[in-house]
Amino acid sequence: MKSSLLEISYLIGSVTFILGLKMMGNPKTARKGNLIAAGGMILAILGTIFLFEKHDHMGVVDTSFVVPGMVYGLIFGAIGLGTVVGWLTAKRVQMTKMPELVSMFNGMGGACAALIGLMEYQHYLGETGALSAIIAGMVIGSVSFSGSVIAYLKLNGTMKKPLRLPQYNILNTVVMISVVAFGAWVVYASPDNMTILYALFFAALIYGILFTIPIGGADMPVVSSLLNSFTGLAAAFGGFLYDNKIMLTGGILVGSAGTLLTLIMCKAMNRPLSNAIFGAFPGGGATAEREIAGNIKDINISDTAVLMNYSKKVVIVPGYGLAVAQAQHVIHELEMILEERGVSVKYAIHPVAGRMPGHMNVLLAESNVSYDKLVEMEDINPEFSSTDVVLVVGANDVVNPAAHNDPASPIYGMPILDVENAAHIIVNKRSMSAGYAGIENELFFNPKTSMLFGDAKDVLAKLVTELKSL
Amino acid sequence: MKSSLLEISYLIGSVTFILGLKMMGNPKTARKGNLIAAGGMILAILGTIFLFEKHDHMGVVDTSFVVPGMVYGLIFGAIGLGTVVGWLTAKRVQMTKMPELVSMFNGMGGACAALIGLMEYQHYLGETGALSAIIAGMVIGSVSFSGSVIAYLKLNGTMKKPLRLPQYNILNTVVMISVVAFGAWVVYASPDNMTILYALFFAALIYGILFTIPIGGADMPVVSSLLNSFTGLAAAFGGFLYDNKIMLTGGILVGSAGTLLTLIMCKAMNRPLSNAIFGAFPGGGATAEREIAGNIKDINISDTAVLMNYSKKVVIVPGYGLAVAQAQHVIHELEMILEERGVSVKYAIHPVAGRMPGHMNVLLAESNVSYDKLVEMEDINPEFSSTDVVLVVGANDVVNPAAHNDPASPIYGMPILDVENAAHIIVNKRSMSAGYAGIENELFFNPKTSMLFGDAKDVLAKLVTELKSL
Amino acid sequence: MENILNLISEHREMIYFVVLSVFVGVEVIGGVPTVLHTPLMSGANAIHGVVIVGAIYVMLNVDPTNIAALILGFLAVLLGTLKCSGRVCGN
Amino acid sequence: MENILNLISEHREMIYFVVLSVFVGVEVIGGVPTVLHTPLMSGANAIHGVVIVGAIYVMLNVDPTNIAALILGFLAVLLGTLKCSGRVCGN
Ligand SMILES: NC(=O)c1ccc[n+]([C@@H]2O[C@H](COP(=O)([O-])OP(=O)(O)OC[C@H]3O[C@@H](n4cnc5c(N)ncnc54)[C@H](OP(=O)(O)O)[C@@H]3O)[C@@H](O)[C@H]2O)c1
Ligand SMILES: NC(=O)c1ccc[n+]([C@@H]2O[C@H](COP(=O)([O-])OP(=O)(O)OC[C@H]3O[C@@H](n4cnc5c(N)ncnc54)[C@H](OP(=O)(O)O)[C@@H]3O)[C@@H](O)[C@H]2O)c1
Repeated sequence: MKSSLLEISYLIGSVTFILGLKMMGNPKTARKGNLIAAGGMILAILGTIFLFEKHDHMGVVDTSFVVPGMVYGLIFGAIGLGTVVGWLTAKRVQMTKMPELVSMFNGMGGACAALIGLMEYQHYLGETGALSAIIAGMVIGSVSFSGSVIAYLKLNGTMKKPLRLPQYNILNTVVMISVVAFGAWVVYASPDNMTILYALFFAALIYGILFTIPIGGADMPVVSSLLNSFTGLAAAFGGFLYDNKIMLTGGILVGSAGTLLTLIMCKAMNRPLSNAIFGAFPGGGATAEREIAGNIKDINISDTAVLMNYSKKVVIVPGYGLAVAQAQHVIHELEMILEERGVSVKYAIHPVAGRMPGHMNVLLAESNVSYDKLVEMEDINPEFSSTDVVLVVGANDVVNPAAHNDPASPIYGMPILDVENAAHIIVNKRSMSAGYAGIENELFFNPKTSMLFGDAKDVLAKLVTELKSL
Repeated sequence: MKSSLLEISYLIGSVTFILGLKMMGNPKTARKGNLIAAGGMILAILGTIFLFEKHDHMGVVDTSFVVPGMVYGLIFGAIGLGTVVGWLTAKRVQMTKMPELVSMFNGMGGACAALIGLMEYQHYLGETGALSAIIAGMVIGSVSFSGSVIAYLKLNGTMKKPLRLPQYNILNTVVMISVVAFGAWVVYASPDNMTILYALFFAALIYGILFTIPIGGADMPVVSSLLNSFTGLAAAFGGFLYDNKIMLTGGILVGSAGTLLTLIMCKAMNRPLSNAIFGAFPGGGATAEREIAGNIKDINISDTAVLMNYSKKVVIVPGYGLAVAQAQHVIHELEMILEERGVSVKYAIHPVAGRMPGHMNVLLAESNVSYDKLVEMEDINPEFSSTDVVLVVGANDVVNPAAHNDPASPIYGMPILDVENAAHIIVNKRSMSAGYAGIENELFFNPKTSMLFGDAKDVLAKLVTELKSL
Repeated sequence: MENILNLISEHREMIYFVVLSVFVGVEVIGGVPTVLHTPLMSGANAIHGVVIVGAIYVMLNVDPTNIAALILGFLAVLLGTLKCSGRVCGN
Repeated sequence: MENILNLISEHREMIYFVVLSVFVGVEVIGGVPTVLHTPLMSGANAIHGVVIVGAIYVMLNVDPTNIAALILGFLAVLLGTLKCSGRVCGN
């Protein structure tokens, strides 16, 4: 009876996961989808706690088994503590720190899977199939944990440069082989040797570090996404072990969707996954292909403020630099002030602005910019000719006219935002250095363009202050 | 061993079904997807024949059981005969008769499911669950069979008008209830009473007829698609009964995809499913809302031929009338002759031309018109101004300028093909009568328009002859 | 009530199977642009014919002395093949 | 060889289950426009936390005299909850 109810709650949970995931694919239903999936999750958790029945090896319910109150206490304590801490951390931490936080939380999931593996191992001695599932879950969980910690440090800024260890490839291969070797050894040869188990655990942790350490900051989203799907896989192995259907569906959904997503991201970045994981940037060493003749023109904060204040229509072009500077909140403030003054403000979203598909959408959605204000490239391009001021914030390649004009340019043929058609173009970046593609940008030399140098967040904050005083 | 191999062949078959279905969703991979699915099907059939093992009730292989050679002979005979007859029929029959043929073949699938039910019934006496599955499969199969026969007769033209039986609704309800009642009776009360089983079979056949008989020809595709997904369901019940995974996946795939498709079709036609099945046409009674002033101008075949022969660019607008007249082959002939003479020919495909989504695409693909020649509405509209001759064949609503000009018109706001921008417009239809929406068409009174009256197939055939003689 | 619950949990493998298959079917079709739906379904010939596997299975289990059953089975296999082959070739 | 075959057919329910789930996952994501992928995955919080169900299950089965196991289990549930709740609230 109880276990039938439990099965049904798992079934409902699995269905909510699929439906929720589906609804999250559409901005209109995303929030609802998330709630639905969370509801299914809570149902599954409550079901697991309250409908638990111990079965013996023949599947018969062991009625004499009573879960001691202390265990319930610990479970509720852990859930309560976890909820409060998780909630507080998420609320207290600056919104702008979300990426590293998400990565940290991912690591927690991995650690959880690894701990389950460590605990359960001894109960399944002798069952090779079950042991393999446990070991696989543990290894994947550990890799995902230590990898996420490194990802956290990198996104956090603590670990700045991609670290290129000497003999990295050899080291990497050695650790990878030892993980596999320890794993096989522990399962097939001496399952009762705990030393090897710990060695395996340790090797997996090292592998996670090695895996993540050489990856540059811009590729971090890909790695996060990959580690994420790893955690899913670890959960799926757990589901296999306990014949727990919701862990299976949830884990596989996250695992397969995450893997697909990782591949899509890599494709959007135009580099194979192996390259993102092992290699440096393709465009890193590229230099300007041709000298651009012309002068650049500076503009200061107060002139910019005046110009924008008296325009009718302003279009903001956000780019990678906006994300780096975490300026999404202050740009929203700027937008609101301008709107108050009767200026129409829109954001022009280039499909590959930033470093991952939808980067700008996520970023601006984070700071509650309304979804209607985000206009996609094809729709905004005809509007530039009627625009008074275009404010380019930390974008470079996506507004580079070389894509239209210079057949020799590496970005030739890429569709760009035609900001040149606007009356005034103001470009904010820190210096004249190149963007992702490593090429110069003729736009900056356009007579209509004024450069507003400085870190995006600083500059925009000053701009807001200036505007308020007008 | 054998049954493991069989399971694996079913697994592979199921995966090919999913992949195949997926690939069929893209015109480029459709043919390959079909081949892949067919490959999986053949594998599953061969596996079933050659890897068969009889299991007793405990699941142990009954090694003493040998399938008599005669049975193998009958199976191979049936498969051989079926393949040859199916192939010959499909080849010999005019391509233009494909819809009715497909519907006939659907009926065969239903009949097959019904026969399986009749045969298996006695072997499962006493097992209520299995009996329910058998009965469900049998009933659905029978409905699908008799319904498909009626659909065949309608598509065929033998049964012309939608038949409105007196007291149809009462009759329908009575038969529906008796199907359910007989079904419940036979399963729960007296499973060994064969008379009731036959009565049930009979009632299901009648229900299939009643279900299909009042439906108009234009709605037939919806019904075909629905009956199709019924056959899928019947197969899935079989899969349930024999724990046969490939029947389950295949059946459910066809059933769920088909049901979704049916609903989408109904939505595209702007009528609820119940309406398509029970009701008459919404637009049937509508009459012209306003008088159109002006004269119409006739043109004859030879003038049309000359005009087209000496043009540079001809756009053909196919519509429902082309489908009715089954003129898709001769229009392709026309296109090829014109192309030979150096005239560029394209087809303008309106999204709702015809009576179901993609109607024109299927139709023209059937006669091997190349896929690049089919241009969608948004892409062709800007081209009309550079077009010498537009040939409208049996299309009406989709070229009606009232959609742009007349806010009172029922089709106001619908995007249309802007054929008016072309230099000459030639419209082929049989008379001045209205199209699906039941409204007059101002285009026919346009000074640039010439009417070429007659059945599309006849007229086009004459046009081809004329052109050849030029 | 308890009966139904037990029924569900007994057949849970089957239920998951059905639910997942339905999702796959719906998702595969749902992703396809509307205009291609008709070609898609009229192209899904092979899959539509899957009932023939059942017909063959029944035939292999048939009692060879039962002429009526043999005839019905023969017909079932024949009709199933007709459906399959007619559609595959015809398309 | 025969071993592998038997393994496959023994676990066939599971294999179908995995195959179908993978298709569902891929199809659901595949149908979503590229620009929404990142929001989608960063939104799939709840699902990512499903490992917590496993942690609770282990905890319920734990031997209450084994302090080490109790602590590990507590940590596992805590971390799992952290992952879940941090992401759901944070988003
Ligand atoms: N979205 C995707 O899917 C994706 C994936 C992979 C690669 N990409 C590539 O990434 C590029 C995206 O173009 P994009 O225009 O967004 O970026 P971009 O071309 O990389 O340019 C970013 C600019 O931002 C400036 N910047 C950096 N930090 C800043 C700060 N704190 N404040 C102000 N400015 C700052 C940099 O100039 P300074 O150093 O002078 O400040 C740099 O020129 C394209 O080449 C695209 O192909 C996109
Ligand atoms: N595609 C879809 O998804 C879908 C679904 C449901 C409804 N619809 C509706 O169907 C309509 C489609 O427009 P349409 O322009 O394709 O068709 P239409 O407006 O129905 O016009 C078809 C025309 O073909 C002519 N015709 C009939 N038989 C003919 C023959 N043998 N030879 C030559 N001409 C013949 C008819 O005129 P004569 O009788 O004078 O010959 C009729 O005016 C729209 O109203 C649309 O909303 C479409």
